[in-house]
Amino acid sequence: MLINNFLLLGAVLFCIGVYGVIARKNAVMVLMSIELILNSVNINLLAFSQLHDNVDGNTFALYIIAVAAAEVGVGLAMVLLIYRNRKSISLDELSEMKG
Amino acid sequence: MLAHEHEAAGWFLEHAWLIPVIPAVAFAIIIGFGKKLPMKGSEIGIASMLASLVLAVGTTWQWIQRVDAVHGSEGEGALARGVFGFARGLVPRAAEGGEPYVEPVIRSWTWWQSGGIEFGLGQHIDGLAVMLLLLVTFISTLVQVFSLEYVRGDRRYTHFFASLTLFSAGMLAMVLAENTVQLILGWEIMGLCSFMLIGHWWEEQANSRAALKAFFTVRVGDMGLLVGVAILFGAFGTFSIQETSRIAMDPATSQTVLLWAAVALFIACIGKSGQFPLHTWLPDAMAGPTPVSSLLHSSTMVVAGVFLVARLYPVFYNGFDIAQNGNSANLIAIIGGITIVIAAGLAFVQNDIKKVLAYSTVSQLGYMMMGLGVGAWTPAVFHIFTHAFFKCCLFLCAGSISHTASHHSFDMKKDMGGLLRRMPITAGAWMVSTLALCGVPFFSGFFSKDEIIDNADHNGYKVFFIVGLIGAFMTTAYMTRATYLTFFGKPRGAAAGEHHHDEAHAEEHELGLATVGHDEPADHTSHHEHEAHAAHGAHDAHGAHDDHASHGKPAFGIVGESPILLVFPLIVLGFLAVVSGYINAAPFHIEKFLEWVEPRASEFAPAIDHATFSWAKAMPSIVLVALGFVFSLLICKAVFGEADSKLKGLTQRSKVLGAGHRFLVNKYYLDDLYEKVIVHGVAHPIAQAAYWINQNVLDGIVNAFGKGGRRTGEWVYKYVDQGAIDGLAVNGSGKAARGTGGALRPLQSGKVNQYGALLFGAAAIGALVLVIVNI
Amino acid sequence: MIASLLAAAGDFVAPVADYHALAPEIVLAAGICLVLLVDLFVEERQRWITSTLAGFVLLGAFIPVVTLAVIGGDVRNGLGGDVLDGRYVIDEYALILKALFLIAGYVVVLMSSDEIESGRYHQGEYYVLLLTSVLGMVMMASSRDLISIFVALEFLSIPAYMLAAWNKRNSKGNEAGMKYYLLGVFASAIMLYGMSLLYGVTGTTLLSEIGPAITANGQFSGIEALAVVFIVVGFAFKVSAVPFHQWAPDVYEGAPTPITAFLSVASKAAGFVALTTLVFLAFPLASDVYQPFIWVLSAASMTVGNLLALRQTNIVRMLAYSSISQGGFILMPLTVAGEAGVGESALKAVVVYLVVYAATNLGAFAVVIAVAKKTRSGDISSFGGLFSYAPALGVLMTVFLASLAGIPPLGGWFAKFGAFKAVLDAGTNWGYSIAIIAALNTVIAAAYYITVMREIWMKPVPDGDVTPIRTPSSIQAALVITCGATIVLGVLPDLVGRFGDLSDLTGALGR
Amino acid sequence: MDVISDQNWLLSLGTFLPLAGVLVMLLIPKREELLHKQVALVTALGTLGVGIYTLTQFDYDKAEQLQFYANTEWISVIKSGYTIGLDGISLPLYFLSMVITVLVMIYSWDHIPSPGNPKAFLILMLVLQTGMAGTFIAQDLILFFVFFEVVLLPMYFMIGVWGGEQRQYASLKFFLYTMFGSALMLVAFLALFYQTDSVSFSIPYLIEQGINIDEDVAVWIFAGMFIGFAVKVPMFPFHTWLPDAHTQAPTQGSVILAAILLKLGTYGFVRIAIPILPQAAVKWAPVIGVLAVIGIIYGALGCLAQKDMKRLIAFSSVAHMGFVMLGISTLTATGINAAMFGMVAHGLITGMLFFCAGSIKERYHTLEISRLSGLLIQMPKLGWILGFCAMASLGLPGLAGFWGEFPAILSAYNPAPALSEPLFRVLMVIAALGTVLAAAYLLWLYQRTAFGEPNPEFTGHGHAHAVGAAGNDEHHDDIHDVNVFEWIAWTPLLIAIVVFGVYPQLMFKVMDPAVTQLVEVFNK
Repeated sequence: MLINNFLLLGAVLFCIGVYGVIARKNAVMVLMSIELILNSVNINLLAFSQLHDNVDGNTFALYIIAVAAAEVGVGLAMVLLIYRNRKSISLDELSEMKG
Repeated sequence: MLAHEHEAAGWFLEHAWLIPVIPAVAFAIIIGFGKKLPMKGSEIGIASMLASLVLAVGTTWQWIQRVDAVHGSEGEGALARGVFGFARGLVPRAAEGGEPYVEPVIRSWTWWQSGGIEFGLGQHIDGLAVMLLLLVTFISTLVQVFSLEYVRGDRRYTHFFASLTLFSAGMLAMVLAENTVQLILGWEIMGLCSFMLIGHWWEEQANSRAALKAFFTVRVGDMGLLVGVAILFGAFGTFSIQETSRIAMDPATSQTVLLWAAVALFIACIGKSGQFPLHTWLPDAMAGPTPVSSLLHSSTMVVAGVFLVARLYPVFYNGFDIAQNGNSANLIAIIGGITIVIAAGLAFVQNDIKKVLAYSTVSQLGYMMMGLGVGAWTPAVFHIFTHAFFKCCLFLCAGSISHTASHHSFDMKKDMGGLLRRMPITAGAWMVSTLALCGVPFFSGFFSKDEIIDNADHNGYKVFFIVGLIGAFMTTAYMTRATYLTFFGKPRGAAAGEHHHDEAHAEEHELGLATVGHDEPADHTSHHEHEAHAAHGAHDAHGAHDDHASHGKPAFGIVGESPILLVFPLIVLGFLAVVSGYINAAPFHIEKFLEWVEPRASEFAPAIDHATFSWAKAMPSIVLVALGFVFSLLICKAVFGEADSKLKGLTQRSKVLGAGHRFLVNKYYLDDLYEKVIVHGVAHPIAQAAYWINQNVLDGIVNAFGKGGRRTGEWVYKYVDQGAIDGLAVNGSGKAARGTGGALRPLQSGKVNQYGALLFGAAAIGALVLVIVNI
Repeated sequence: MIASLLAAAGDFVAPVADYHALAPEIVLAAGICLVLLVDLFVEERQRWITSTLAGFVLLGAFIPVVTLAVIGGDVRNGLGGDVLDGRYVIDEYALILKALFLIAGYVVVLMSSDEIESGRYHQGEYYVLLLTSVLGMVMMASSRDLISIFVALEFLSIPAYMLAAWNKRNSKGNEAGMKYYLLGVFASAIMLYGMSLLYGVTGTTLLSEIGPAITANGQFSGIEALAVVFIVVGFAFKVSAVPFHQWAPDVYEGAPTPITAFLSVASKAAGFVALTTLVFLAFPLASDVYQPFIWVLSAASMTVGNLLALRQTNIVRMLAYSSISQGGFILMPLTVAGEAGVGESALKAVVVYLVVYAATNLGAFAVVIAVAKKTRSGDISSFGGLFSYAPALGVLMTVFLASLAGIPPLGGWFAKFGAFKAVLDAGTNWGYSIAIIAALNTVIAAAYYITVMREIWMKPVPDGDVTPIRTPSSIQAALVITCGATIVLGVLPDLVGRFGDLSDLTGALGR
Repeated sequence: MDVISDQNWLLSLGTFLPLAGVLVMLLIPKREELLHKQVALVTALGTLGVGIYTLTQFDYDKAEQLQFYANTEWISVIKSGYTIGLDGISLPLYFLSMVITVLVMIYSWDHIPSPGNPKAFLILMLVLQTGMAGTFIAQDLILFFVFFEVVLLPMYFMIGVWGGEQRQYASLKFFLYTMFGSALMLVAFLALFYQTDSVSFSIPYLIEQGINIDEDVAVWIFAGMFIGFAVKVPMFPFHTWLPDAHTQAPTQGSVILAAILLKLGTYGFVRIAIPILPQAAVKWAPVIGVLAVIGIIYGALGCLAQKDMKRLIAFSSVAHMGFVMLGISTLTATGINAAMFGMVAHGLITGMLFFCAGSIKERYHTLEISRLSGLLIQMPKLGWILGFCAMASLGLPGLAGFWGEFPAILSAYNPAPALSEPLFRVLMVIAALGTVLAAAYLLWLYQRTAFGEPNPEFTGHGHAHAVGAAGNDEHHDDIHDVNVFEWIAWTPLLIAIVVFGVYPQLMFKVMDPAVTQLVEVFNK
């Protein structure tokens, strides 16, 4: 089967993710968008790993999954923190410091 | 250089360089401990001058021997003939041209060297140098003696003598300069001293301004000196005057270079010798004490310019090729000529006696320049010689008068008159000198000035021949006027013992003698000057008092002769004013001066041929002199004459007496006629016009140079410097930077999404571009 | 697929690791646990123990670094090259940077201890996170593989996110943390995408193999370009190079000052380490791609950073922007790293610059902390008249700022000089142009550093309060270390110059 | 260039000795003001002692060679060594810097400008001394650069902390200008390094190699150095920092600035730019010459516009340095000798003028020319000294100033063979005009301030309309004549002005061989 399908899927996911990061005002949504990007990366890696027939890609993917989990943990904690202080998780309100 | 000369020359010639060194050392001593000495340092000054004088005499003597040795005529008693040339004068003139060139005594020591160029110090002793050495040391000595009395008790007595001494040192150093650099050295030192001396009473704005003006104007000329010397060095590769002369005489030398050098150097002479149009500083410089005027502005400093031309004559001679183009003109002659006339005209409308003398000096310097310009080297230099004595004498007379008679005023109209009987010696000295100045036959001035005029004709400079004659006429005119105002008529103002001058004014106005010099510009300046002198009068007032006391005279009122210290120099100078001419009295075929001073035609000096004297040729000038005298005397009689006093009385009585009234009135009309028609109608407008031009145009230019400089300075500073360079370039860029900084800040919106957008946007664009580029 | 995996897993042999070589990491890891444990048992009054302990952990980790440096040679072989086969390397380049990170960490601990003790913080966790982040950096120094680089990167970043948001109650703190976190993760996601592509093209994650593999098929493909750019972006974000810098000022301002110092020095340095490693090992053949890109980043960073810094009134924010423009200078040598024969001086320039910059910038922050203890304000104007009542601090701040401005004989000048030298060494138009830009920027930079000096020396004390400042001993120690380093490095740059030997670095790859 | 390297420790000692004093003073608490002054003075004197010993040890017959030459490893990474040496060109300036420092120290004894704090002030001065001396001995471009920059900060603070009203603006301007210049200069140095196959930064080596650089490149490299040095000199149009800096700096600062710091630029031209890149120097000489002459006239005009005495003197520096640069631009031995002499002379004279200005300011609390008058009456000695300096400064023969100006003009008539004669002759004439203007503004200044009756405002009678920094009563109380410290500090300068004016050979014989050797390349 063609690798291109996988890559295409990855690219699409990546773009959706990026769009989400840029467009979404809700912190959680942005987090999820980032997860999308990471997953697109995983797809790429696995596909390539298959293509080159070595485990590097798989290993990489495993690491990414693990790290992503940690990241999300931290991220959600932070969202909670902000929600506790501001009763809102809209990113637009996070513009106290500028210039 | 020229080592073989040294054995030949005698001790004095070998050690002539001591002459300037002595006063220089003396200066240091005076500055150092002058104040502690019994006579406040004046003795050191005079002693040094005497020492120099002795050396100078010795040098002269040995030089004359040297010349005679070369020229075969016997050397003993040469000194005697040197000074009293007429003693055994009737020696037939030596054969033309055939005489060999007398090697000057040249010694030079390396002073410092830079990049292979040697700057030396040394002496270049030839006739010209010897003559001036003698002259300067002699005059300086007399002037210092005169000053002993004149500035006694002055608050800066010591400084005064220090400056005088240093001044003489500078002049002497310049006179025997072996190279142009040394010449500049002496030249500039003189400039400095003139600044200090003219501004001696600097408490008064006017004086310090005059000092500033003098120094600055001269300095403008010095620029020419620097450039000229640079050109000469650059082109000839030497500073040595002899070398320069030799190369200048060398036909192979490019004439353009010489021309440029000559022009540049001549600018310096214009500044220094008060030639038109830079002469305006000289009259102002009269703000200085009278001895200063008599030393600087009659016989030494101002002739420096003439000396420079005479010294580097080959450069000018070939630069302007004076010999070749016969009856045409050249820069030196033109400037000289103009100066003669202009200055003489101005001298006619002055009320300040010193200003008359100042302008007369300018005019005489004009003669010297013109003489050099028309190729009459020897007469011109001879004129320096004679002029020094009588002009110095005149100045000292003025000083003696103001010191003793007119209580430190120099206004002839207001504060003098009728001094003939009171100050016989002063008057006598004055008369003699005046006659000499006017060029009356058998007085020294005649022999020099007439020679100049004569040679101008002979060398084919017709125009300048005429100019010379006119000058002679005018000279007599203004000198007669001055003499009359000072010594004849009735005592006025301070001379009559009055302290304040209102009466003088009143008197004149009553008589309607709104005479020359009382119209706007003249009056303005004379008034101005008057303040100046009143002020310094105030300054050494106590000095004046105690010397009056010491001579047991009343402070004011009917005055007698000045104290001996003042009179002695007058006598000496007066005597010389008569006899000094006989060293080179063409009419009697005495041409010692020519023999001793003039360098013979050689590779170092151009051939100068001389007009042979004949009374016929001398006649025009003699006649004109006479005319000038008569003309001027008539006016003076009419305007300021005895009639006035009678008139005064009569007009008072005219109120009661009807008889004779008409007659008096008519008489009065007569005065009126003289006054209005002749003076106002003829002499006055011209003179005034000249004066106006002088004050407003030329002087204006000189001042405008300063003022304009200031203005340009301010403008440049304000707009270019602070505005453009500093404002735009420097501070502007700073502002720009901050501005951009400000413009960039909105980018930092604080919004996460925008940050993200920018982040990815930049990445994407970068990627896109690079992908496209690299595929 | 499973089968293939098993096949790859194949016969497993336990790696024979050289524990001496790994000692720094091991010490740190152990230390982290230790601190965590100790923190459980000490009660409020003895909180200082934790900080001290953390400090000792860092110093302890420093010892093996020294010993490794001393034994020198190729310890990396001892590291069982056949197992890790060059994915994790200890060479002098790595060592000097490990040392840098450890010392920097230690100085940050010194700076923190006082501020953290002053209540309202859980300092146990604070130090644990700090140490963890340092560990990540130490790993980064040795990483020679996409995976290990990525792991190290996250290792040092995630604790940093939390540290940035350390002031829980302070809304600025939250904001700082959130921004840093979101953008950081986003950036690393992009980087990961780039890495995945790179892996796809080259079929390996080992840098030394990626290097030659690029353009293996002759033609340079768009994918490769895309991958290189995205990877560079990931690290450009870390080093806050314009236009990926925007998080920096906000975060620096919001985070506790010691953390700001830590971020602006250590984590930035880590980013540069990764970037340098990649540039020299993985991208030597992609110079056409990364050089122009980094050129733009470098020029933009120094210019924009400077121009914005001119306008700042808050000292920390100003230092943030200044560090951005400094980053531009550090990037400068990399813009020509690919040119023939320049690599050597470029690498040296980067290493020296990192070291000097770390010392200087930490020092500056230390002074800021010390002063802020009295003035309780971050405004530049609060430094007014510092020299009159605290001459020592005033002079020190002057030294650091002057060093940042690159004035001899302080460290900064040699760092900048090295950068200039490297780009001019290339002799290309890119090199000359960047040199000119940099030269102009040094002047602009001087402008705002000088304004601070002016406050210190020439302005009056704002509130007229001239009570001298009591500087805690820990901060004094920090100041001594940094100031000493700044001056010594300026007078004798050779001390660090010899590190960062290119042959040594690339030699690891048998190239 | 062959070298003599016995006693190679001497220069390092002379250069770094002041730092020892600094360390001592750092340990002494701030309030021990007297102690500080003593330590500082002793250090400066010690340094001067070393300097004098150096003078005695210097081999004047080999003045064209580098003496006390030392060359040790310094920064191997960039192939730059600690290379120092002294030859006829650097000796006078090296020694001058020591003398000036001592004199300034003495002057500071009772003239510590507000806001006091002698400790910091004197420490800065000692650091300055090290920087200045170091610049003159450095024979390695990097070393030169480092020392060149070391003087920057101390002077910045000296102006900024102890200066006048606009001190902050002035100091900032000074700093940024110089930064800008030296940045480009550094780039130029590096380019030079690479153009000579990256072997070494040592100046003697580069002088051998520089000639081989391709001309077009050389011209650009020279441009970089030109800007770097021209800012320091300062040449028109890079001069605008100078008036501000000079005017705002405290007296001591102005003196050091005028006497030494400005010379760093001109020295750079003579020591580095011209010998290393003769081919480019020939190309640049006309530009330098023209700018120099513009500077002469421009500075003079600037002076005429000034209302403030100190600012006037500052502008006169621009004019005088114009003469120096003109001399250099002729690329002849005469010209460069004149330039070197001009540097020292200007250092002595203008330094002295600034001393006078400082003392006047201290007594009258103003330097407004329009308000000062009759100094000669209130303070005869100071008045005469001022007049003396004015005369020296306007280039009166027999005083030092003249030997800087006249030979420069002279040399402009015959510039180096490669240069255009007509251009330089025109320059010569304009420069000569400059001497006239110099006379104009200096005499104008002197006549306005020294002559006339004292301004009633300061005589104690005119208190009603007395305005000034200090209360009216101080005005006539603190107007006293030259005091003992001023005498001690000034006499050496005054003597030097006369001595060098009367016997310039003293300096020329030191510089001449080195300079001649330097310009040999232009004569073929």
